[in-house]
Amino acid sequence: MMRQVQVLMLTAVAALVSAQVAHAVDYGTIKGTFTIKGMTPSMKKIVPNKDVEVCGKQELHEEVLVVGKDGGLANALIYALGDAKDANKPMANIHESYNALKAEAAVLDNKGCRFEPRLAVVWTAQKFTIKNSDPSIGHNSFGQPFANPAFNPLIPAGGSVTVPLDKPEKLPFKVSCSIHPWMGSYVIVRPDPYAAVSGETGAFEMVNVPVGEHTFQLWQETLGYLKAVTINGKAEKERRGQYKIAVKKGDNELKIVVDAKDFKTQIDKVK
Amino acid sequence: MGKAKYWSIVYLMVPIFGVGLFVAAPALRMWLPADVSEHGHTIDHLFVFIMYLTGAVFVATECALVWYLWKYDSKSNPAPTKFTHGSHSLEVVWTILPAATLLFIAIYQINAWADQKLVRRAPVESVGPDGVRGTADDVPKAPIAEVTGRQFEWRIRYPGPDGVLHTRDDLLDVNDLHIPVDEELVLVIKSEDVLHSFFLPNFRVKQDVVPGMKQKVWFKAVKGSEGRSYDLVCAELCGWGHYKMKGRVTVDTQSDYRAWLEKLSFEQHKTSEPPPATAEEQ
Amino acid sequence: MKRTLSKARPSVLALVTLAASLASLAGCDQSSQAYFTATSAPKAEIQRSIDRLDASLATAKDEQKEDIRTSIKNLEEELGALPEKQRIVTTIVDAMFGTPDKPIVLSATGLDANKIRLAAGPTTANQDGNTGGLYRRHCVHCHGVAGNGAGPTAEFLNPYPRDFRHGWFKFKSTGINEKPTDDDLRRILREGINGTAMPSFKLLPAAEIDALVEYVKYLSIRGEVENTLYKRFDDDGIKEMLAGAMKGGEAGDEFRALIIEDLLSDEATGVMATWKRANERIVEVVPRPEVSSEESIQKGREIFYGKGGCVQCHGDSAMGDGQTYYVNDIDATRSNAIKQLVNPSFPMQALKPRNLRYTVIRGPSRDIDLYRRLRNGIDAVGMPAPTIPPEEVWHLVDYVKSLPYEFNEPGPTQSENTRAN
Amino acid sequence: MSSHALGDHGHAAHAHDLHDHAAHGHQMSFIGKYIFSRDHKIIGLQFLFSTLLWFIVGGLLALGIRWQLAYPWSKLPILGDMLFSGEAGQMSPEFYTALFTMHATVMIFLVIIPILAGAFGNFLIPLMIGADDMAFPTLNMLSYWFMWPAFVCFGMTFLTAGHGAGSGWTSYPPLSVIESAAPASGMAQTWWLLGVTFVGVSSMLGSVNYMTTIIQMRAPGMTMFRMPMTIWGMFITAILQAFALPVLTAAGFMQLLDRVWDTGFFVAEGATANNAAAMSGGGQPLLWQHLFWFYSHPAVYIMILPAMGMVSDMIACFARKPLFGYKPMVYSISGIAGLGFIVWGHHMFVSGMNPVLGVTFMLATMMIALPSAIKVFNWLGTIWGGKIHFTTPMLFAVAFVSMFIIGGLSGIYMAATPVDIFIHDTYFIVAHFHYVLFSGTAMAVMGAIYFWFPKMFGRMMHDGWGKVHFLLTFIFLNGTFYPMHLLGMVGFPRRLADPYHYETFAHLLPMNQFMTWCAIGMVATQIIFAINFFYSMFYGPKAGRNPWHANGLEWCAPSPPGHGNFDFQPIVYRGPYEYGSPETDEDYYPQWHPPKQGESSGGEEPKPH
Repeated sequence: MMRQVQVLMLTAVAALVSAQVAHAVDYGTIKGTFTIKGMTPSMKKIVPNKDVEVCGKQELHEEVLVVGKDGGLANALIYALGDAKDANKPMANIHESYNALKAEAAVLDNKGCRFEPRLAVVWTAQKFTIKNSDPSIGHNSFGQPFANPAFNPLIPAGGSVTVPLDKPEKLPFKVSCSIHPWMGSYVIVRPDPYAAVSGETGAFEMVNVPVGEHTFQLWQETLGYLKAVTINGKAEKERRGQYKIAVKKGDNELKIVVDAKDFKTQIDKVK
Repeated sequence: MGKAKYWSIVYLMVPIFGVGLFVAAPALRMWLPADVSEHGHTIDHLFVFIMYLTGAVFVATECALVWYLWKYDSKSNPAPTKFTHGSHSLEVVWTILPAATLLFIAIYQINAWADQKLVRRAPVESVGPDGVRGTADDVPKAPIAEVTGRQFEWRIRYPGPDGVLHTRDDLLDVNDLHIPVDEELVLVIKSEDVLHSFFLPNFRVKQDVVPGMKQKVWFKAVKGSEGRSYDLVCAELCGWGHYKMKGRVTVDTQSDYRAWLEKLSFEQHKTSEPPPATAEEQ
Repeated sequence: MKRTLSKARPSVLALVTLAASLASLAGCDQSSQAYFTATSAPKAEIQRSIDRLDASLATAKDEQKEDIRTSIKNLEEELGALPEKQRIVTTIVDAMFGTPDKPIVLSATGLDANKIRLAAGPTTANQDGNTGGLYRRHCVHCHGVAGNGAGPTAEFLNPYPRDFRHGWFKFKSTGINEKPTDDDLRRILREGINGTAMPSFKLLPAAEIDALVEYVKYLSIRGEVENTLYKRFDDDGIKEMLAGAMKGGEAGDEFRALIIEDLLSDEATGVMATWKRANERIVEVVPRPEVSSEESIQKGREIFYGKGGCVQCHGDSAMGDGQTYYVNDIDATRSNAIKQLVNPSFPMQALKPRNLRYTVIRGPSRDIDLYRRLRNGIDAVGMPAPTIPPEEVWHLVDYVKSLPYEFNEPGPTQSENTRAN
Repeated sequence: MSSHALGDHGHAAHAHDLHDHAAHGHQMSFIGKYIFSRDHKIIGLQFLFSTLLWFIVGGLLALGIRWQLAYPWSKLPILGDMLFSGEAGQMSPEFYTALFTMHATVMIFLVIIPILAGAFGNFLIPLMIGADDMAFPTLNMLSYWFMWPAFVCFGMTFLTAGHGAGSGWTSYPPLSVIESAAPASGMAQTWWLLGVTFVGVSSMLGSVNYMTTIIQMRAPGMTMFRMPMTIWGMFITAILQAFALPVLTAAGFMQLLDRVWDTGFFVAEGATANNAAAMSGGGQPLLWQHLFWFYSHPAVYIMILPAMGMVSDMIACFARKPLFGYKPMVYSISGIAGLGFIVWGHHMFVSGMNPVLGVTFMLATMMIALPSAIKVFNWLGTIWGGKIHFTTPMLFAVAFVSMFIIGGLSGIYMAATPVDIFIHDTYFIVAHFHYVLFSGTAMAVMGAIYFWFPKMFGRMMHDGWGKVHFLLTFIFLNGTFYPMHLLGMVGFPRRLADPYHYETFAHLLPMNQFMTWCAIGMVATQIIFAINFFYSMFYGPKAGRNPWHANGLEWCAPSPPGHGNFDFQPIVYRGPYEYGSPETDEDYYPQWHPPKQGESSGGEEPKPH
């Protein structure tokens, strides 16, 4: 009996303290870019051999490495690790601006016989929905997460399905479509919303990150861990692609440069 | 060289060991396997009958051979030998005697063959076009199951509650055929790919299965065999896994047989399974 | 100069052949270790990339050629490093799991050493038919000593036998990407897999089947660990650990313990964790809706041609004439599931959706098995699950079961000795 | 002795002619003389050496089978690691099927048939009937050279995937036709069919030649009923081959078409294996069995009749007594041949053939036992009252009789249809045909090699070692094959790589191990034979023209005979078995000796041919 009371009291105190701390925390925004240095191979064009009437409408390319103008590297991933030792631990503080996101589902769309987006970010607090926006053809989305149960629903044209992904994943997992074998995408499930994917130009934005030094994971689908990068002009190496980055209040600029040479062998192997 | 005739002893060993091994065979468990079918004893009887007959001829001819070799050796028989080109009457005797014997065997066994191979028909009561109730006796007996040989297993299909094969209520099983005791039964045997042979050593049944043909076999498990299982062997080369094509025939009492079918049906249609912790299938 | 070379060649060839055959003779006793690495998928994969790049050289533009040459060089270097990689991985895996003749059962795997012992090692038979070496008596021809699905008979079979090293299994009560339960494996062994070359071992004693189930799990775990080691070899940390584990003595033991901890026991990703949780991942079978079977079949038909989307692959006629892919065509399909299925040296095999008009359904065919398959999809071959409510899956089961008989109601019975239809 | 016949018939011109031939022969190059020789003796020896070589191959294949049956799935000694590394050195089941398929194929098509007809037929026919060569020497050469494509084809089957054809020597479709049913065979089955076709062509060329030679080229006075039994055996064999073989060749082509061009002679509609596409088919698997056995049953007699002939000659010679019942012997051989054409169905009693048809075949089969019985009785009659010399060839010849009794009697079990239901495709059958073919024919062939070796090479083989060879072979062969009867009684099926997982057969393992060690002993014993053979070829004591004091015409030619065989024109005065005739002081009375003054030759007058 005594013990239970003690536990209760302790919990209450802890809650109070944490609330206080939360109040004290400042937040900054990371505005960054992924750039690739050097020549990169061009991506092969895909000629669909199935459901051509739908899939043949738009041009399809391999997407293992998407490079925008001025060497912007698209679909590169950065996410915060709440604890460098335990990747599944969420960041201690999550800004309240993210609360609205909980109601919004993370979506992976089958559109034009490709996945949109190529890399979907899911916060465990969110629902995860797979959609099929293509007319008249069905798609299946075969995902093999590490911690969550695998899924492989067949989604009829215009349909959608919600897949439970409530455990954080250390790394993105692949989602593919068996019917259209060229289709592929990745999904990362995080315990916090601090994850961002670079857009076509290589730019990304991560808002309201707690101020302080955090460990960030850098990842790209072909290279996996970005083991050697230049961060804001400084060459760095880390075997698991985890870099310590200090976040200041206000805007933080983060320029991440990856050497094209690292891609070559990997892409050749995948192709 | 005077000892040359001792070579005939080598040939003497043939009938001695030849007969000896057959005498010892039952003790070595190398005899016809236990027969549990009704018709099997006619086959066994024929086998043993031929064995005694050929055994006698075997011993007689081998002994004659050895005796002549021993007796007419060149050293112990230096005297002028018999000079003959043959004997017409002897030829006639040893043509007619074996011919008669062989013919006897041939005729003696025809019944057993017919009994094994000719189609079983069951009398079926029906009302004829003239409105008279009668018995039709030319209706082939309905099969109790269909056995399909396939590389490398025996698929078994019971007709299910409606008694007709190849309908939705068929019960399927693999390698494990159950039959009721003391009932003459018909099996349809088929092949899906290549030749197989449906061989039940203990029932003295063997029938090749030919793709594109339906074969039927008949047998009746005798009382006393219930509750036991017997090997089902593939006896016609069917590919690399020929040796793997092992099945089992279990003879059940009528009630056990019905229970078995029910269990099969239950397994087939059940919609839930106990959790694995308690599902020790032993 | 040329002439002397060509003259020398046959004799050199003969010598090399002789030496090779002598070496293989001499290797009779020590080669048990080599059995486990009879196929080396990474090597074939890299070699394939090199060949492809080589071929592309001819059509490439001049400015690309240099790049391609560099790539080839890099890949060749990787290929060159492979034997060393293989040596280390094999040594570690052998140290952890033993050889086929003398398997080691780590407590971390939770396997039953007695059962493994009954299934492993060379076949022995005695007069009562009792045997040891069950795996090599019954399974090795197809599944191979290493469980790599590449026994001598394997390449002649359609579909190819399962490669246990990936831990993929098709017919199970658990969800996709999950391991099968012991019961699932036991059922496959007992019933065989209809429509494939996997025969039924129903007549083996229960204890022998259990031993084989355990050994399949052993091979699977062993293979998964081996695969993981390969994948993570380039990771600096694991490389250090591996180098450490190669050492003898206590230092080596420590490193090996670390690897075991890391690869087998890790709660989230360890190989054993996935096996241990199998019983918890059994997919629930909901009660059958209470409608007449005809109605259920009709509803199933609607789902099949409608929202179930089955028709897309199984075709309008349900004869499996929708989509087709190739099992080991790495270029054609990026799906890891399919890519890892088979030995890349085997000829390509079409992976076809089933013809549902055959009376024989591939795999276990009890209602409950069909339900699970239609509810979860089929692992490893990429059959997706229809997005329909769980109870409606029963309609689909009923429809699929009725398909072989849909237009094929029984005709007049045939008389004997006539040709079957 | 035979030498006194020389000079008596010194037809100068003829002798000169012969001499010319011989001289011409000496001038020929090595290749002309030994490789592309048209001399029947050289061709006979070519056949002999080739078939003995394949005999070794077939024997080793048999050891592979025996190893698996004695120690199933244990590591195959020597070859295991080389061939089956993916399987820890144990042989694969498809290799086992290839083993027994190729063992039978090699033994039947490359050993027994060519050693009887090709080796001994070629060597003996012209010599025994007093001809200087075959009727068609070039055809004869071709008949040997058509064996080589067959050798290559059968050799190729070992080199393809799975190491050999795997449908049994009977090549029953659909297994042999649907590629996906026996994919391990791959191309091997096609090579196999081609090989059989070439063997067929070779045999056909030979049989046409033998028939013509025997009918047309007999020496003056050599009437049909003065021909030795060997020649009768060869003659009837040639007829059998000429009439039965085309059926197999045609059927073989049909199967080849089924395999290569997807015709459907032997495949049922819709048959499918290994998930391959269903066959369009429309054919009948049983049709092949009918066509195949229409040849292959007579082939069984092709494999024994010449042996019976040679045994008759050897027994009469070493019993120093005329062959008992010469004409009944001839009639029974002819009877066997005639009936041999209408008994093929006894291979198909459980095949699904109409059971009523089975009864007819059963009756014919029962009747074919009769001539065999008559032959045995006549051999006994020959030995009875003889003056028996226990030479090596005689030991083998008597072994033939003794073993043929077993093989013949066990045939009656199979002829009895209900019994056949049980023993069909069991080791009882294996025992039966090994008793006929190995214990029978092979014994006769070994005896014949010892017997005619001096004629072939002009030297004697070592008799002592020959007897050792005989004794060990005789013991080991019975140790290997006799227990098979017992296995068959238990129902032990043929062609099973691992029969011991059946409860019914598990206890038969120790017996199989015993048989395997006997088989190993038997093969090892043949090393004695090989050494004796090759040593004697070069260093054996020189043999005269007629070392056995035999009556046949071949013994009046030089040893070895030169080109053209005879150095004088032999004229035949009497039958071949006038041993111990009261008309002469010696215990033999060769066919070529003119009758003593005032005595009749005991038969019709010799008429020049």
